[in-house]
Amino acid sequence: MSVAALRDNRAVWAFGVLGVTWLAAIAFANGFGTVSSVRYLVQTASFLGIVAIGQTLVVMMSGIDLSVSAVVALSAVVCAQVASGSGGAAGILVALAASVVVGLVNAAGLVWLRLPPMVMTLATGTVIAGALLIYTDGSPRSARIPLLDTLANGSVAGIPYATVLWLAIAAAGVWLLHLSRLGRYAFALGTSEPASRASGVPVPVTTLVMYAACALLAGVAGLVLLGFTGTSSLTMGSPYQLLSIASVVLGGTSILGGRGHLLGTVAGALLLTLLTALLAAWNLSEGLRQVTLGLLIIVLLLAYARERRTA
Amino acid sequence: MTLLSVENVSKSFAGVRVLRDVSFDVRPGEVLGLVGENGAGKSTVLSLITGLLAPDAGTVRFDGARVHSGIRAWSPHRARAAGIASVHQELSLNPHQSVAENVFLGAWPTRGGLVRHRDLVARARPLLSRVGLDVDPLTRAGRLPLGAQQLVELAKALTGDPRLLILDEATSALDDDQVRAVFRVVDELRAAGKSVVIVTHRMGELFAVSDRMTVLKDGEVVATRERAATDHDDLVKLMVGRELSDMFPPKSKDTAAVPAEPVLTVRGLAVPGSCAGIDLDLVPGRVIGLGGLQGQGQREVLRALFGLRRHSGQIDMDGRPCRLATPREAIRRGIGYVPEDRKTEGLHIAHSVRANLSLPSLRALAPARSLTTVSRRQEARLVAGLVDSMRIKASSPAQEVRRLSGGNQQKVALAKWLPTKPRVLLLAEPTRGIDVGTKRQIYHHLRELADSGMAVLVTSGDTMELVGLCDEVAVMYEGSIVDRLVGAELTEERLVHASVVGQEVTHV
Amino acid sequence: MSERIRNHMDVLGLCALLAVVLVTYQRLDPTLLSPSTITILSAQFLPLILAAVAQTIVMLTGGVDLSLGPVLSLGMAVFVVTAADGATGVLAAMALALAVTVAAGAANGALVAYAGLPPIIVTLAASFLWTGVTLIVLPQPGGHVPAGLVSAYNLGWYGIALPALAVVVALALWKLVRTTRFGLALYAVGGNEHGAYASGIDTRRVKILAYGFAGLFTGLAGIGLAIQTGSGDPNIGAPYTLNSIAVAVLGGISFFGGVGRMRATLLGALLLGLLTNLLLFTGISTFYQLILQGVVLVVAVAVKTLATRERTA
Amino acid sequence: MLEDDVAKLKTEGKVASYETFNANGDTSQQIAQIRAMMQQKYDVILVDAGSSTALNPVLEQAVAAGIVVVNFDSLVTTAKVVRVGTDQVAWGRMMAQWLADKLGGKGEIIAMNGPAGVSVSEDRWKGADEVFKKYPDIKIVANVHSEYNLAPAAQAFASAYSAHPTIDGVFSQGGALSAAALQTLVKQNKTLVPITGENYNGFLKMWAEKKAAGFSSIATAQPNYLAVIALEAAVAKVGGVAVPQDITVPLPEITDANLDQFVKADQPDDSYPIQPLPQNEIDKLIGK
Repeated sequence: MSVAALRDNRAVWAFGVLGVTWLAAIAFANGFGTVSSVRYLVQTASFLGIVAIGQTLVVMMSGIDLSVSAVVALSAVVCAQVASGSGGAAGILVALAASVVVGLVNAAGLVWLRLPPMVMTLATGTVIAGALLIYTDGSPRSARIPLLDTLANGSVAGIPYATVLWLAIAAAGVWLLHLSRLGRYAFALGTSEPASRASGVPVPVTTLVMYAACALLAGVAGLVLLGFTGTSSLTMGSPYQLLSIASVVLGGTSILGGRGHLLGTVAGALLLTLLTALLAAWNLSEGLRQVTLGLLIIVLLLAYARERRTA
Repeated sequence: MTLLSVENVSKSFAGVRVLRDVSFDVRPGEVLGLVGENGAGKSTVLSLITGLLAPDAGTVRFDGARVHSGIRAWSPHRARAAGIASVHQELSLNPHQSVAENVFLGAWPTRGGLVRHRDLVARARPLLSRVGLDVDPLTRAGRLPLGAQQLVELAKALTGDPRLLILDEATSALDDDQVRAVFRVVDELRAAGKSVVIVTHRMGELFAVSDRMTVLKDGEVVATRERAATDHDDLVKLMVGRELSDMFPPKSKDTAAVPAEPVLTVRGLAVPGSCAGIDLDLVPGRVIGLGGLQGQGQREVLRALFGLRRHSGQIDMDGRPCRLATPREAIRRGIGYVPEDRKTEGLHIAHSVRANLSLPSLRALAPARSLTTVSRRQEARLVAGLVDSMRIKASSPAQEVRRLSGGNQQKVALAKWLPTKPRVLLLAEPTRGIDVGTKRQIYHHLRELADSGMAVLVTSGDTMELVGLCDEVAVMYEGSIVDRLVGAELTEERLVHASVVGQEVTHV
Repeated sequence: MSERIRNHMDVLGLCALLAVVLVTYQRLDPTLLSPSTITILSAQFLPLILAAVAQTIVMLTGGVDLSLGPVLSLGMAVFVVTAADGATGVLAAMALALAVTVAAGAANGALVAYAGLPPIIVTLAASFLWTGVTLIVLPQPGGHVPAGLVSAYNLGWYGIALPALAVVVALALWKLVRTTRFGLALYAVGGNEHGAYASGIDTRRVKILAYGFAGLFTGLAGIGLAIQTGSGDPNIGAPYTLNSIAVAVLGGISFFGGVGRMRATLLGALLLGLLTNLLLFTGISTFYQLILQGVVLVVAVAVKTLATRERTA
Repeated sequence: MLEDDVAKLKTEGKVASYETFNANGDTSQQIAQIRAMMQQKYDVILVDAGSSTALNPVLEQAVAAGIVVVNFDSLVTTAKVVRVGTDQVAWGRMMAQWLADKLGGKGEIIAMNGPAGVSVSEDRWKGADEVFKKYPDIKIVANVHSEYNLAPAAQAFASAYSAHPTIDGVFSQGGALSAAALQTLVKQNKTLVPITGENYNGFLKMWAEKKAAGFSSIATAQPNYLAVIALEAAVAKVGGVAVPQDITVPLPEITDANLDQFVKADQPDDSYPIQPLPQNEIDKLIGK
């Protein structure tokens, strides 16, 4: 890749900023150089990272999924509920199936009802939140599922399983989005829908697969979170709604679709987790912390995520 | 005495010089034609004048004053205030606002700080009739046909009573009648001592209206000629640097002989609100044209055949009935489509040449047995072959299509279908806004494709093009085919005559 | 003039729906049209209506404001922190709060206009920023709103429903803005930004102004909420971000900009608000409310899209 | 617990019907619901407030309309309603005092607070801050805010902890936060410093398990019988008893010594086990 191409590649930028921030954290803040701190950071980043990979898939085709927070909760709550009656394996399967169904419903709304993605996913998110209230009568259960427990808390050769899972998912995502035919279709759709239709891109299939994959990954994140904490709650997904979108954008993917690289999102999720950790380490008031985070995100976006003027 | 003078202007984009030392001037009461191939720098020069861009070096003077100096940058806003109005090929209308609102876009007349709709309508009417447009000023602009929208643009340009009017490919979407209306306005302006700069690819129009012509080539002015001192051939020679004798390729040899079996037969095709009762036989080896005035349903016929419009009627392929409900079905049956709107429908302009060329053929490049993984090697080979055979000028296959000139974009839009081995090729306005040299290349490509056994269907508003290129032209009027011209009958005169049949106005 | 009928179709549809809801409501709560109920309901709906007005303005430019909730909280916080007893005190606090929210909106607008960042991510990042600022201004629920104002607002003032009056005044203000050149330019920029620029409209100024106006209406919503609740709460604004989008979309405002009418937004807000209240009367578990909200949104938008879409294959 | 009590009171004929409304975290929604209740002429409204201030006007109107309004758990600031709750400032004071004593008035601690801008967390912190001010040698190295929810709390704590791995103790405002802190220390195999807690069963279980390893804690509770007291108070008030406006329920104290009475190994993590309050205590509190 030429130097100019590298300069133009915003995913590379994301990794660069991540590296610089990390070095700065090690140099100027306490404790960021230790192995355990790194391990913990990548582990906590995994939850966000998994959701964000799903989000990347839909953002790349110029969509957006505002139902991920609800799906995270849905998956954890359903798994805990089902597991208490029929065992962990059943819980996991039912939870993942439910997540995929949500993704398919989202896609169906986009393809056949022609709803804007924001409206459709916002609506399904709202409906899920309501359905969960009814399903759990307001008080979701906790569950200890050994498989999830190990997945969330265990590690192999010092690397947390959650991180391994995240990276494996990222690899699968890179294949799906950047190497496979479907990924090409997604990019094409993200750049221009009319041109894609007129070029024979299978719009329904692409949309269905990408949204289902996004919801599935949100569901996986919900399960890992369930394993991590042993409890489910109705609001456990809410932090991931906007942060997953922020990760995608900080990873250099254009929110307008059709431009970026999935690996950038991995850097984006790490960067956000690192920034949050850095701010937590500084003894600031919560207000100042939020202000700093907001300003930092804006500055980073200004640095490398600006859209080219079409004029 | 000059109204506008461009002096030694240079401009580069991303290190590429697009204008070098360009100088010309426009006098009051004069119509200046600005000609050159696509990519010669015409649009860039105009953008410097209208304030969309600033030059790297050189000066633009309007009415004696330097425009790109002083504290406030030159902008469309200031240009308009100074009396420069422009109409571009790309519309600047807001499709959701009314015609009246659009006519005064950005300069709405107010009373007491408020905009009254009654005022807008009352003041829009005379302007609309001046450009020969008879529409309700309260209609949403987006609902008008393309040509009418272009005229609304012209009406809009006239609102500020401009001293300099710039027409940049402003007639490319217009039919002859509408073009005449535009020229009437140009004549009025000239008579009133105002000036006009016109850019068009239609040579006839250029000679009909310009007083002088400035020729640009590769970002430099090669000549400025009085109209009387030049002719068509001279100009073309200046533009392309060589003579262009064989603009159109020879037609298929066996027009008189018994034609081969049609690959696609269309009987009674109808698109609600656009056309009805269309019969067509698309035969391998033949180029068939759909002629007529703008907006007589030609576009919809093509879109229906490609599965982009819901339609009724009998369509047979190889003698068997087939359904063309979606573009995917059409493509699977071997139909390719190059739409007139290449920037939104024909191409992914923000994507690379490579991605655009391989998109319709991904099924072959990423078969199910490789887990649908796209083979980069095969893709590169395919793209290299197409770039080579179509002579697409791109810095690399990774270059974004929007950075290519219009002609090369059109070549990409056409080339992407070739690997799918289409048996029928549908093209709408295949050379709109494209320079002479590339036009010629495209004509020759189309003929080669036909000779290799493809059936080609072309719509065009350019009568010369239809006559020169097609073996047969079906002329449409108000949604029906009113005449078919083959062989010796296929002349510009016959074609124009057939196009206006049923109209009160006779062609002059 | 089928053109004009078509333009008003969605407003008529919303009106019809609203009429149905109102009649049902009237049967369940016969006091619906009494001054006190109108006061109470309008106090309840005012923040959502004004937030939706603000969201509509941003959406008309082709943007979306994800920082609306935090800015609403910010306006509320500044108002309750500075409000003193007496008319001058209250008016000064209002002016200050509105100045702050207008500035916040204009800052969002400036980033959108000058930085080349899509509105959705500008306002996403800004939502963290304004949440933080709110927490600095008002670290925990509290603050002060003169008691007389609270009761006049919530119980009626000489029989006048102040919140309803405020909504009418706000909408009249919008109507006025809408008929200025800026108002038309707003629609023009939303409908075809490049075209508007090439026609000599200062699109950046229009955007900054639009976001500033959105800030104004968001601030008014925050002040209304402060007076309704008699205090400030730094977290109370959050639900308004997505709710305002839902209402605007229900009213037929397009995400692509340039399309939609404020009166439709108003109808959307009333419809959604009344429907939720209606559920409280019917005795259906409030858990179903969220489901209803989601379904109404999908159905309303789907009907509109399917009815107006070009007949493609 | 509340449902049981409702059932009991129904059989006694003191309650005719009972409805639950859930505002799902939307305060404006809660206001609308209370309005609807007023319109439907309920006799008693029990409310767990979504905001400490925002509900004041509507609740005052409900009282003015003759409805008995009892607020429990998360309290509002208006004095016009009967409020049944615990003293949150005292909570913070109690926890902080125990930690200060435990550390001998000296050491570095991390403070884990609930979400910013919410009265409960601000009040608890106020109490704690009062105490810590008295011990200049206790240094709060990080002051973290998070939801009362395990996952975000664990992330927040881990971030702060990786920056300050040498801490001597943790002041925590809530059970999930304490559990998150303890979990992190256990997972990373670190010294189990004292952590203040709450009667969140997940935390109690872990505490019981690690007690042998030298972990020490204190916990209190926002007892779930607050709702029962609120109901009884309301019924009593309707029945003409002079119920006090402010019913402050004493904070229970769970220590290393009496932990076994509280922890419920067979119950899920997210239960809040508590010893029920005897009826005579309740009667005393509500002024019978």
